[in-house]
Amino acid sequence: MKMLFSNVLLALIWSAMTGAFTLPNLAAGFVFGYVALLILKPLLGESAYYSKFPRTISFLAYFLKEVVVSSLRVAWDVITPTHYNRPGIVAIPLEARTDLEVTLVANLISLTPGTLSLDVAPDRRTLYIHAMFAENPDAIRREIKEGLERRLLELLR
Amino acid sequence: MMTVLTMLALAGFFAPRLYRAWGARTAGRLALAPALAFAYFASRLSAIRGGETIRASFEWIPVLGFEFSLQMDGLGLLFALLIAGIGAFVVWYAGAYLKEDPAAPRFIAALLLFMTSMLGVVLADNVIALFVFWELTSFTSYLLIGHHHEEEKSRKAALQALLVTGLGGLFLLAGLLLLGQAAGSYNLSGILAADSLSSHPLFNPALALLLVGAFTKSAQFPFHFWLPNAMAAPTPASAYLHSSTMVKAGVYLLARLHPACADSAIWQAVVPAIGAATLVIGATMAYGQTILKRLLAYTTVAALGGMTMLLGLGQTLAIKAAVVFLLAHALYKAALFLVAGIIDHETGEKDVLKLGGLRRALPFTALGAGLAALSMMGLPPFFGFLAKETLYSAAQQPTLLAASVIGGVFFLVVACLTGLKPFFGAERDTPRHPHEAPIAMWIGPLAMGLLSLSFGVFAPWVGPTLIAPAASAIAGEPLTAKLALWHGWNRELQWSLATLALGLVAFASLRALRPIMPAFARLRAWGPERGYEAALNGLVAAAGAQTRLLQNGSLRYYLLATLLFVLATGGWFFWRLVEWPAPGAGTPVRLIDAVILSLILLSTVGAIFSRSRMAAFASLGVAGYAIAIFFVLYGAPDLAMTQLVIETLTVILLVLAFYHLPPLHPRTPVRGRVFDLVPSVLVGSLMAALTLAANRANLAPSISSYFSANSWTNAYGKNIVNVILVDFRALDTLGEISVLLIAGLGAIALLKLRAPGKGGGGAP
Amino acid sequence: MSSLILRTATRYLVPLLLLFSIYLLLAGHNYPGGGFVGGLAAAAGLALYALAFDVRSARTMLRLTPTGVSALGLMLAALSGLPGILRGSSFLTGKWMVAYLPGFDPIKIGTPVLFDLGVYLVVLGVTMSIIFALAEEES
Amino acid sequence: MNLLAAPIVIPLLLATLALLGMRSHRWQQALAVGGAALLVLVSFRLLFRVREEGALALQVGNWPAPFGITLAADLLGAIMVVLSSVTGLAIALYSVGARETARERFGYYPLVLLLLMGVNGAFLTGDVFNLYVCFEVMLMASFVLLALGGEKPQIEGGVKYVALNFFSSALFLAAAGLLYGAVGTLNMADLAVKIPAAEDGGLLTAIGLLFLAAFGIKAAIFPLFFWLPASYHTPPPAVSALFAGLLTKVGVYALIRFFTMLFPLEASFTQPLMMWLAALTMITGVLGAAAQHEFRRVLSFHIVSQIGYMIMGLALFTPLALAGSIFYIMHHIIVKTNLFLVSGVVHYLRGTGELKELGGFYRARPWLAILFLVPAMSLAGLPPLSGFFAKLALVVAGLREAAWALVASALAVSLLTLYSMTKIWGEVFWKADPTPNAEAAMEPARYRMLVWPIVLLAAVTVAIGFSAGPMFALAVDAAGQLANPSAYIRAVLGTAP
Amino acid sequence: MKDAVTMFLMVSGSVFMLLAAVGVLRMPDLYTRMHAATKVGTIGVIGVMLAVAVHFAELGIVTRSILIILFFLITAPVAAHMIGRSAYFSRTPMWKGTVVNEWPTPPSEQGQGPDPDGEVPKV
Amino acid sequence: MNETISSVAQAMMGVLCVAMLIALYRVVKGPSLPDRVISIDLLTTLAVGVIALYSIETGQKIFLSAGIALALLAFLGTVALALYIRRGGPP
Amino acid sequence: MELLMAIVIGFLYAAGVFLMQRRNMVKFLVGLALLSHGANLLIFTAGGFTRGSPPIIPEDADVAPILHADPLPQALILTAIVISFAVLAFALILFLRAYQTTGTDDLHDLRSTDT
Ligand code: NA
Ligand code: NA
Repeated sequence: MKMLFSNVLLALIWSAMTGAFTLPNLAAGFVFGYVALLILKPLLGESAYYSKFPRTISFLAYFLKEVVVSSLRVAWDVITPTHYNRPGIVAIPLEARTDLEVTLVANLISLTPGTLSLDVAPDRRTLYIHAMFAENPDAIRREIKEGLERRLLELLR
Repeated sequence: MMTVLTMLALAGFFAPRLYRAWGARTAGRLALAPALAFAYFASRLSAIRGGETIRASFEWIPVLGFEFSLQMDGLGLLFALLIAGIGAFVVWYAGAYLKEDPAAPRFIAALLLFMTSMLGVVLADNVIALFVFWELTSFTSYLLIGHHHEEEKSRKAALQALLVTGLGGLFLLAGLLLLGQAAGSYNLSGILAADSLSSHPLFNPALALLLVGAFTKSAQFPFHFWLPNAMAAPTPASAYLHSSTMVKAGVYLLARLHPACADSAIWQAVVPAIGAATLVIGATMAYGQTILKRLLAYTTVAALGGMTMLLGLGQTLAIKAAVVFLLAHALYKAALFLVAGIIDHETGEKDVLKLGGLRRALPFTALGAGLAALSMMGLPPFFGFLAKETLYSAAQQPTLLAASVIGGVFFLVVACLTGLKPFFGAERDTPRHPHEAPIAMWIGPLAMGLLSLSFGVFAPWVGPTLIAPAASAIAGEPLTAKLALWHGWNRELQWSLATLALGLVAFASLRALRPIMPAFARLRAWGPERGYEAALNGLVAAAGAQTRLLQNGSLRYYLLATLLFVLATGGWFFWRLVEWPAPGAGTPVRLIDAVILSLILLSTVGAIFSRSRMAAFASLGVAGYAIAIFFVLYGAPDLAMTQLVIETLTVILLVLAFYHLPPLHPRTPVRGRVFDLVPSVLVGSLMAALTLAANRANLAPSISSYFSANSWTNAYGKNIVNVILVDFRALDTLGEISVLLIAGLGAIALLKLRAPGKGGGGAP
Repeated sequence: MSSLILRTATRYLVPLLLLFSIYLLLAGHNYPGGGFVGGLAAAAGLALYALAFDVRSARTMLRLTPTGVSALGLMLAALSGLPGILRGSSFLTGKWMVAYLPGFDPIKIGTPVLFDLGVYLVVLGVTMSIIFALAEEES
Repeated sequence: MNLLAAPIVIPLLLATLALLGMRSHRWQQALAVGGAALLVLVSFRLLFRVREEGALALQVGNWPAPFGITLAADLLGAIMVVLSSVTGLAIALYSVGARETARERFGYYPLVLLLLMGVNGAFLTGDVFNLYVCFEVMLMASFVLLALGGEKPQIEGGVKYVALNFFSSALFLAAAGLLYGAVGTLNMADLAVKIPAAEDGGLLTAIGLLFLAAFGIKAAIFPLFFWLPASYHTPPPAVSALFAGLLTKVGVYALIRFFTMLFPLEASFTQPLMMWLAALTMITGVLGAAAQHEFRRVLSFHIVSQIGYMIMGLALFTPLALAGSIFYIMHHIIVKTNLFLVSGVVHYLRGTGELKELGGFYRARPWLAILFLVPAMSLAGLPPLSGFFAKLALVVAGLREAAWALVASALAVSLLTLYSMTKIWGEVFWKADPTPNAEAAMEPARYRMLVWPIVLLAAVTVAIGFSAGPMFALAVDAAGQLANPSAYIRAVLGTAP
Repeated sequence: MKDAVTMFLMVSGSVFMLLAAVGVLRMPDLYTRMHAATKVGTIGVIGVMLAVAVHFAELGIVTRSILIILFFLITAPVAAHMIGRSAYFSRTPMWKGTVVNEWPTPPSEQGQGPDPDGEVPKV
Repeated sequence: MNETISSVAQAMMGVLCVAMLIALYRVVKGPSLPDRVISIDLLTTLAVGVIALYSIETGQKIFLSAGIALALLAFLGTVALALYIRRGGPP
Repeated sequence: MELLMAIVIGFLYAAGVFLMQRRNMVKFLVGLALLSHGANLLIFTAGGFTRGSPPIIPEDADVAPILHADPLPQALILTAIVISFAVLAFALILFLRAYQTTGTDDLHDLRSTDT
């Protein structure tokens, strides 16, 4: 957290130095600041921040791709006259434990293709999702556990 | 004069308090107040006799042209003397009569106040002042008649007297005001002096109204029924009301207006006829009565009829007769009533047929009663004789004479019955063993009996001193009045003898006629009293029906009435008079506008037709959101945001509340709904049309440019709407947040404060 | 029984809503917004909190009683009209102070801003009192 | 001129103070009574100043007249504020005696103060939309006061009260909006200048008729009065009294203000319409009362009936008639409030207002009986009490205008009023008590606390009657200012019209 | 270039939103409709808001656009979850083509059957 | 070029309008309460889109505040309705 | 546009009034809300239309551009919206209490205080 704060501060200083608090300038300041922190790594010691930053970027990219793809698939199903979907409700065992983890997993599942979180079981161990293509529930489970949940938990823990 | 009135009023107001200090002797001491008043009035006799009038006045409602003015002339003085003089005896009498009654202080108070108002009536010059006192006599007599208020009969009688005289009072008010308007003065002296008053278009209506007022008060046919019922009052009150006051107010009014009105055709046609009718009806009604006070009451009706008749005739002789009759009647009637009270008080018996031989037990009472009765019988040398003689001489027409003679006969019978029969003959057993009443009680009858005698004897003095000034005032020109017991063997004397003979025969044959008495009683049941009852009951029934119809409890109907009102006024007017604006170009419609507006329309339709409340509600929410978008499109972001937030909060509120509400059921039948649709659509159309018209009217440049010019430069804000809210029109906002706060309090109170028995509420 | 996901999301959303409401209040004099919308937005935040958790915790968040908040607000709004009187002008006349902070535009603080804050508090308090009372209602 | 804001700001601030100290009864009572007393002082001061200096105006926020909101007081406004303050004081005192503890905990006193704020605001504002807001303050406070307690009749009455008055507000709002759309201003003085100058082909009259409906509902004229008899007898006596005295009169005030200054009555349509409304209001109201057998229900219907008299003065539309209306309002507010207070004492003693079940009060409590008689007979127009002069002025005005039917209705209705009052008198006071010993124990101190305000108002009634001359002169001046509002306009706009 | 991006984002965002609406119209049951509304609707908003950001290219606007996008990313799935579970518990019927249901029958905490009219019977 | 953008924005608003009408149809038709709720939710999303496009069309960025408000508040309404469905009666 | 708005306003009024005449409390409340909407739009329309130009003074100016929406009706409507909200909320709770105390949501049955 301290590192993130330093990075933001550096971005602000950059903007002040260049005299323009515009978005591109701030973004540039942030990147330059990260580079500066990276350079200072030996001085500041090891921190999860160094790895989290690129991981966050890659996760966001992955996620955005998933959202777009999912939207396109649903959209396709919407415009084509026949329903291709074979919907069903699938139970997913949860690795996520904290409130934030569970919530994020559930929400991201909702935003990704073909799946929609309906509820978390009271014991928090199972997530019930509605899937558009549920002929093979196990495949869905695997896909989520290997893909989204793993990536997210890596990022959070 | 003002002082006298004030003194009496104060005596009345403080009577209850004085009673607490003085106890039973209070009434006797308070009787000094009217006695003093009497003395004052008596001291003015010679001045008035000399043709003076005494005036007193002060400004009252100058903007309306009213002054509070009193004026005393011969007529007023005569009445004032009677009111104060008899009043003094009555107050004293009442103290003794009501010795056991814990409510006596109130009675005495009411009596004194009544006396004050009655004096006010006869002394007032200003018509409003007259009316004020007039109404006060009605009200105070209401209290007097209803003295035994725990008996329903008393309450009914009091109410009847109040309503009938109150009704008359309203006619009187209208009449007096119209008369004042016609004469250009609200003072009686001004009215009587006005030129060509009787040719004013308002004169006849005014006179008609005034006559109704006078007739109700003086118990003239067909309003006479309240008077006998007013017997429910304690005897002193009856004696007073019937002899010299209250009922005489109507007679006074006729006398007072006589100079201005007696020439009119209405007066000449109506007044004598009504008077004669009342005389006959009163007299016949008396026949068949055996209760002392009732007998006297009906003869009062008759006597009032006689006086009215005389005033209606308009000749000098009749006027004098009226005055003489008035004086005589006041004296003997007061005496006889008081005697009736003593008899009732001492024996517990009211029926004359069951009374007899009381002269030994009640010697002074018997003497007073006898004198008064002889005067009432019209025997010389009593004053009553003079009254009857002048009456006969005034009644030149055969019908009037017949009426007078019939009256005289019955007076004679009643006088025998009430003044003589109880005291003579064999002693009878009565509920109580009689003893002579205290002096406070018998002194009044005795004094008035003696006065009846001495006025007859001293008629030559009475004529110019009391009769002539009063008669002059009535006639509106100076009159002389020579009164003497002996006029020679003339027509009047012959009729008097005939009356005496007929009366004695009638009295003797009373027993024989008893079987037909019930028929008379049945006749009474068909009189105007029945009309009164029917009117009152009908009114209450009609009121109930009307109220059930109008105030029927249905909110739907109330709203419908409101809508119809809007349509019938604004709608009708708009339809009739407003030019329909030509469809102008206006702001062009874009697709987005059309879609948003149709969103509003469709969701409204959804709200109407949805059968589940959540659907209705969802539609409502959509309409709200669509309106918010509309606000965005037309440059009102603040409005849009507020609308959005409010809409959302409304959703939450409704959701929270709907946990507790049952599902929808259509209740109004389809026909009813279609029926409701018509006014709804009309109101909608009206509002639409008005909106268009107002939008296109632009009658004056709007004030809004001021806000954009000053918002930043003087109020330091760029969001003009917000600056209006917090600065230009901050007072609106202050009120508005007060409304909000109150609504919040209301919500808490409604939900947390429970009616007792349903679990108490906690603190908010 | 409320939802875990909703509760978690609420924890992050409510601060956002409150922040937004303060923005609306402060920016209201120059941009769309103002005490009404601001107060309503704050109320919406607390309402969300009450829905996701329970009324008791939402009440705790508010600290004062809703009635107290609204009374305070109304008083503030009314009092903001008094400086005008004290300075010999009319009731509710705006009185402004300008604060100069180096590096910033001059900041103007005036009684209308206090007035708007009063509005904010009234709206917040009232909306909360209604919603809380309804939510606590048992049938 | 900030004196003009005082009748609005004082109750507002005190209400907030009371709300912040909601837990202490004493604190709230002290604020309410003290505040009401302060209002009495302020309002009399206002009246005297208006009497001396003519119409006064305050430009709220110091923004010049048609742009900001102007508070303005001519004699009518000042008189109304005095009346509301006096009523408020009586109610505050009475409420202390009434000891409705549960209600006090839920903001009773602040609500009363806020109600007074709304009422005073309505009397003083010179702005149409601000009048709407003031009406809402008053109505909302009255909604809550009515329903406060949650008893079944209150809730049922409240539903109708709220529903119909809301509709009235919606009409008012629409009319105000239309007026702004057409004339471009909301300031009454500005409107009074611009409306006569506008050639609109009747649009403004149509808008005026919307105002008539809106205010007519609030004033409870025929056929818009239904909410009143359905609700006024349900709340606690003090609240009933406050409503009975003040609320409908605000509607009447608005009618008078609008239909003299903004939309002067026209002989072609609005004046005859108003006459019909006056007569029908009087008659239906009094007949309604004749059909009732409950103390407060009788009184409630009589409010409607007497509103008819006030409208009669407006409908006749002469200075004298307007003065009559104003005088009638002065008299009626005091008297009607007082009658409800008396009914409240009876209610507190016996727990019922059914005439059938009451009786014996004349014997048991003669002073209370006299305190009833004064306002009751004043209401019935018995001279020389205030009601007589009120009736008299209207009758004189009506006769001068040759409005025979209207005068006849007025007189007939006064007889029926007498009937109703004597009905109550006979049943409650004269009749023997049908259920002796049913009287609830009441400490003498509390009884006195309840009776003192009644004495105060009865004294005012008598005083109005005895000083009818100067009082009526005041009313005439007030009416004169309405008939010729140039002084008002000058005070508000700063220029001669 | 900037304008072209703006237009592209506007058009694609709007088309996505339209598709979301069509989805809500055409999909066979509530749960499948939710897929359309949640995902497609959100992507549509993101597109349009990015268009705004690009078009105005001011710090304040860009941050606000991002804020709105962020709100949608947080709220849309939560809302879907809330509706979905409520619908399931109130036994909103599923499409007959549903192939699998691994969620145990909803606990009968309310004891209510599905309610096609949307009106919940009073308890 | 700005005019082109304006007209494109306007055209896209037309598209969103069509979408709104479709969503409204679902609101009215139901059949289930949750169906209505998601349709309303979608309507608000569309409304945010309309506001955004409108601010592009007119160049008035200040409308965006209304968009933020809508985005935040629509969620609240949806949650309330969902809880209502869930509880279905007195809690 | 004005004509179209007039139709919408008339429609809202008609619907509001029609629903207020229903016997069901909920319908009544919906009618109340529609009536408020109608009144607000009426004020807006009476004040005239200006598209896309809110009454906000641009950052670099001291006065608003010549053509801008009339701010006064907006302020009035804002006040009216908030007041109607307060009334609606109160009415809702009142009706709720009425239902709880009388056991009916039929406005037609709440007539015990009239006659
Ligand atoms: Na405002
Ligand atoms: Na100001």
